[in-house]
Amino acid sequence: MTLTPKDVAAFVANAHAAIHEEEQHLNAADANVGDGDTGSMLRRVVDAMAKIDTAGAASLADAAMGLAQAAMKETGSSLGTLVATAAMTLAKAAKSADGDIGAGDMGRVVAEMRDAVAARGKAAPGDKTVIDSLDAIAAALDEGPANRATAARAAADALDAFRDKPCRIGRARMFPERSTGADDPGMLAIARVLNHATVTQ
Amino acid sequence: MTLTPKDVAAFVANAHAAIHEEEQHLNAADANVGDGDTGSMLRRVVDAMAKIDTAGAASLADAAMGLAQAAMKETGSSLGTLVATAAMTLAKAAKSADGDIGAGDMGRVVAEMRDAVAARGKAAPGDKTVIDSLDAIAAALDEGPANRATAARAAADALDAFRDKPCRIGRARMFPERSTGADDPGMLAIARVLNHATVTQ
Amino acid sequence: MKKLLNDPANYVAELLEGLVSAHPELSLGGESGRCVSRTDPAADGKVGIATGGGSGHLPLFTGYVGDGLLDSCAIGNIFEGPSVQASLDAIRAANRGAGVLCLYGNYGGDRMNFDMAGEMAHMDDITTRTVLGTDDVASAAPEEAEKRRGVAGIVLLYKVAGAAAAEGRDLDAVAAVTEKAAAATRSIGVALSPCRVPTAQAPNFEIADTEMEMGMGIHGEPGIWRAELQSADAVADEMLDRLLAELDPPKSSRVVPLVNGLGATPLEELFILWRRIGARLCDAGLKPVSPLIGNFVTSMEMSGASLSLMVLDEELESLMSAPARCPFWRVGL
Amino acid sequence: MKKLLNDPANYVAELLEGLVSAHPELSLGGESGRCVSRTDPAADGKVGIATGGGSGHLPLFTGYVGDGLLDSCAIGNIFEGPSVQASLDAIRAANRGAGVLCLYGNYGGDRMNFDMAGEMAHMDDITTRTVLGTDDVASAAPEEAEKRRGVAGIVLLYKVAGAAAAEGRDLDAVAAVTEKAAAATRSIGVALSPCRVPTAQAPNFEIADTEMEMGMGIHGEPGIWRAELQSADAVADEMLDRLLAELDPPKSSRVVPLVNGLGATPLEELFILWRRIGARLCDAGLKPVSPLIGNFVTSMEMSGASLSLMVLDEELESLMSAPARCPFWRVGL
Ligand SMILES: Nc1ncnc2c1ncn2[C@@H]1O[C@H](COP(=O)(O)OP(=O)(O)O)[C@@H](O)[C@H]1O
Ligand SMILES: Nc1ncnc2c1ncn2[C@@H]1O[C@H](COP(=O)(O)OP(=O)(O)O)[C@@H](O)[C@H]1O
Ligand SMILES: [Mg+2]
Ligand SMILES: [Mg+2]
Ligand SMILES: [Mg+2]
Ligand SMILES: [Mg+2]
Repeated sequence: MTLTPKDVAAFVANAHAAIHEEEQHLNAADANVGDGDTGSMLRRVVDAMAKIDTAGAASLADAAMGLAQAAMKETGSSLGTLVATAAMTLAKAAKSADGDIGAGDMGRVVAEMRDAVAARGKAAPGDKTVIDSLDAIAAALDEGPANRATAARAAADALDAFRDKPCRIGRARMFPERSTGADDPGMLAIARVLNHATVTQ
Repeated sequence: MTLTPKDVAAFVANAHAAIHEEEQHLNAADANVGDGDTGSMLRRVVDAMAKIDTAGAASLADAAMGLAQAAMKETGSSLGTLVATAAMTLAKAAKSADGDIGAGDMGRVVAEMRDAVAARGKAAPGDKTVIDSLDAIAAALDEGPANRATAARAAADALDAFRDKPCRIGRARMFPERSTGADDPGMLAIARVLNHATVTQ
Repeated sequence: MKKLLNDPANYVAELLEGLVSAHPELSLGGESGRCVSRTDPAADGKVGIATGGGSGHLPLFTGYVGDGLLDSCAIGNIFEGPSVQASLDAIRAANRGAGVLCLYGNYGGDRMNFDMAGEMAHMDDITTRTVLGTDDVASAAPEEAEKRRGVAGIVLLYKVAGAAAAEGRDLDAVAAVTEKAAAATRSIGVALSPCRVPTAQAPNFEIADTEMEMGMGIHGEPGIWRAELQSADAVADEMLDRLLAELDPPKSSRVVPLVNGLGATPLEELFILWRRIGARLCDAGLKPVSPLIGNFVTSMEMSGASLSLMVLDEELESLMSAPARCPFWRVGL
Repeated sequence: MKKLLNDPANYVAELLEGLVSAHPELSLGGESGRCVSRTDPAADGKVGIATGGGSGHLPLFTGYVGDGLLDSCAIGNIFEGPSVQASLDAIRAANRGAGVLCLYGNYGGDRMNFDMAGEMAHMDDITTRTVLGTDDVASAAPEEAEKRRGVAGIVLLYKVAGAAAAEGRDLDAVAAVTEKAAAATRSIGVALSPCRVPTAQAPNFEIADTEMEMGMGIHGEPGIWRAELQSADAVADEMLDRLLAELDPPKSSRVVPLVNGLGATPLEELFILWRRIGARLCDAGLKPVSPLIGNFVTSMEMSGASLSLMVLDEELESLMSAPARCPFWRVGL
């Protein structure tokens, strides 16, 4: 089974529904040590992604690139740009595989996303950011079964595993006592979106 | 009995004591429709007047002129400048009478002060300002006996007579309903200073 | 309304020290120690332009001392007119032998003190003339226009007077064209929140968290109405409508707009106001010329804005565009 | 923290419309519609200087586009970095064939976006270099100086970079001297009260009525200590001491001081701060050159101030004093 533009569009539709439900919850998580905008920013980004015709894209690469561009136009926030970076990574992977990306490739693709996000954001695994979610998801998908439920479980596990660690990046690093014991808003967003996708699948 | 620089100095000393007692009371009266500074401004002006050597002045005119200058240097407020104007009127009267101003001249001198203050402030008798106090004092001194008690009584009577009239000058004219029934802070200041002078005489 | 200050009693003296230290082109002096004038005075024979007013309105008043603008400024305490001595110092400092125009806002204390200083200056053989800023349409009805207070429009009058004097006109001519400019200028302000005078414990007025007051003056003098905060466009419309109703400029007139911040209102919001005002002026067939958007006349940390308009004729336009330079404003230099 | 605005979602778009309407020397464009550049672009062959950042800091960032300063600016939402598209637009607009220096504050989102835009620009054969403003000593220890955020000191870097590019230096040389300027520049801020982002219901931080916070950033990022409000002189002393401890300028160095208001602090109080800072600099045997006192980098209606110092050498001094002109600042013109 090869990933199609329609699959990507379905994923975006799910994310759209999830983020609309979780917007305030994610804002509240960010307000703990950040500026309280993670939910609203992601909502704007996913709204913009949902507006373009992803299902009708000529190729998987075009579908993913369209999403990256929509994200990049909508926001200048860190996480928004990292979302765009991840989408662009998928586009690149699709291009070099000539569109032939299957479920079995997803572990590798998510690992590439993790590395691209780390390079863009100059953060590392262990810093308690979306990088750690991507890292856990990549490993779980490699082990299999390579499906959304596996990804969702890995994201949830990563959230639990990092909750009691301090954040080591950006503004939050200055308040280890406040980030320890609280969810990182970016990691939380990934977990909520994937959980929603699984539940409604 | 001719007015001497010492008499003027004694008057200033009395005013100084009176204003220090009444500062907040006068501020409160001004806060009703004005900017609430009558008491503090007069305190600063009278402090400045009390600092110079009025008793040691070479002549009555010099004594009065010194006070006028002290007031003019200290403040740019309306009432401060009117105090200076009144002092300057005394200086001019003393100069043209070659220093020979007696109690019997005071009605005329206060009437001149009233006219100078009205010319300077572009206000008229009846507007509910210090002009009305000076007007009442001038008339009472003319009737006699020409002493401080007479002046004090006239100032107190003027205050009573105008309390229930609206103020017709400056910012206060815009709120006739708020100035009616309340004392004009400038008129109140004159009444309190003269009353203090009488009591402690 | 917290303040960065030392002893409140020294607020004015200290800010003036800082001002002249940062701007060596300005000097502080006079017998009062409360007169700011040009460090390099204008040439002999130029008509002097002196102003004055209370502190707490920077860049007004003293920030407009400079080439092609003011020669001197008498400085009062916060929101209190300058003393007679300071006013006299300013007249003397401005005098280059051709007389001095005293150009300031129409407030009781200021007027008395400048009048008194003018009489004293006459004893020194200095001729003075007076033009008052009376641009605030909210402060009295049109029939009592001479009772109106002066607000931000005075900055435009400084420009006209300064340029006319720099051109070499005589005192009567400078006064006359400044009167003409005053007659062509109107302002109105809107206040959202108060300020606190350094020596006071409380704000200078009270206003609910959801309210605004249209027409309030720069010391918190009451305005025309107080109601729920409205949109920027609605505020812009009302300010503009009120000014145009009074000025009634001939179709296709050229006008100078000044959108002024009162202190705490972000520049961003002044541009949002201007966006609407500029569009509305064009819709009305008027031509905005060199719009001024910024904090020109403030009231400490008060939030709100004012709009001023000057309707130009050829003479006023040429004076408005003549080169000028002071610490807080430059034209064509 | 009441605001003069229409729909909060249109705040940035409307303020930009107003800005370019008031300042015809600035144009708004790019594929993002969020790029301000010079209406008359610089001559071919000049190194371009592009900047960018969130809105809510006017005159920063876009107000410094002009002759001898910036060529373009990418504009983000309030307190949010510019998008990649806007950053790319700014790089393209600044490019006159000699490469573009991307000069902006060290914030995560801004850096990622400019980096990504720079990679895209390379595909258009535009060479870019990056220099980051990292002047805020309160945001990280000296050992982690590269993590420090950029605040008001960036304005001084704009001046140096713009002058070096105007002189005709090449991209490497412009980047090198701007790096040198950045290494010679430090800032620290003090906050007295918060601001409110238009789309938010609440202020961006809370602080008691009697408190201040030393070292707070321009988005309300936490500082070094929070305590009872102190006197202006005590605040000035602490800010200056912290900067001098880091910069450790050689005796009799010449320094450019920038006393910056964060929005709602009256100019009067900036001059009161400067009075002390200027005196202290002289006591320390240093020579302040052309002090800048005013609102150069704001945080909407936040109250407070910042102090920046740049230690000059001959090269920096000549670049700082070269002529320059933009809507909100002029040097020697
Ligand atoms: N440099 C980075 N590297 C990896 N992830 C990051 C980085 N910066 C931010 N994030 C992620 O983004 C989330 C914050 O997103 P958001 O609130 O939108 O950003 P902003 O800080 O611009 O307001 C964090 O919880 C973290 O997971
Ligand atoms: N134009 C005027 N003519 C006569 N008296 C005046 C005039 N203006 C003010 N006063 C007097 O001064 C008093 C107000 O004084 P004060 O509060 O010091 O002045 P300001 O209005 O400058 O704050 C008034 O109560 C009134 O008696
Ligand atoms: Mg955030
Ligand atoms: Mg953010
Ligand atoms: Mg008063
Ligand atoms: Mg007063």
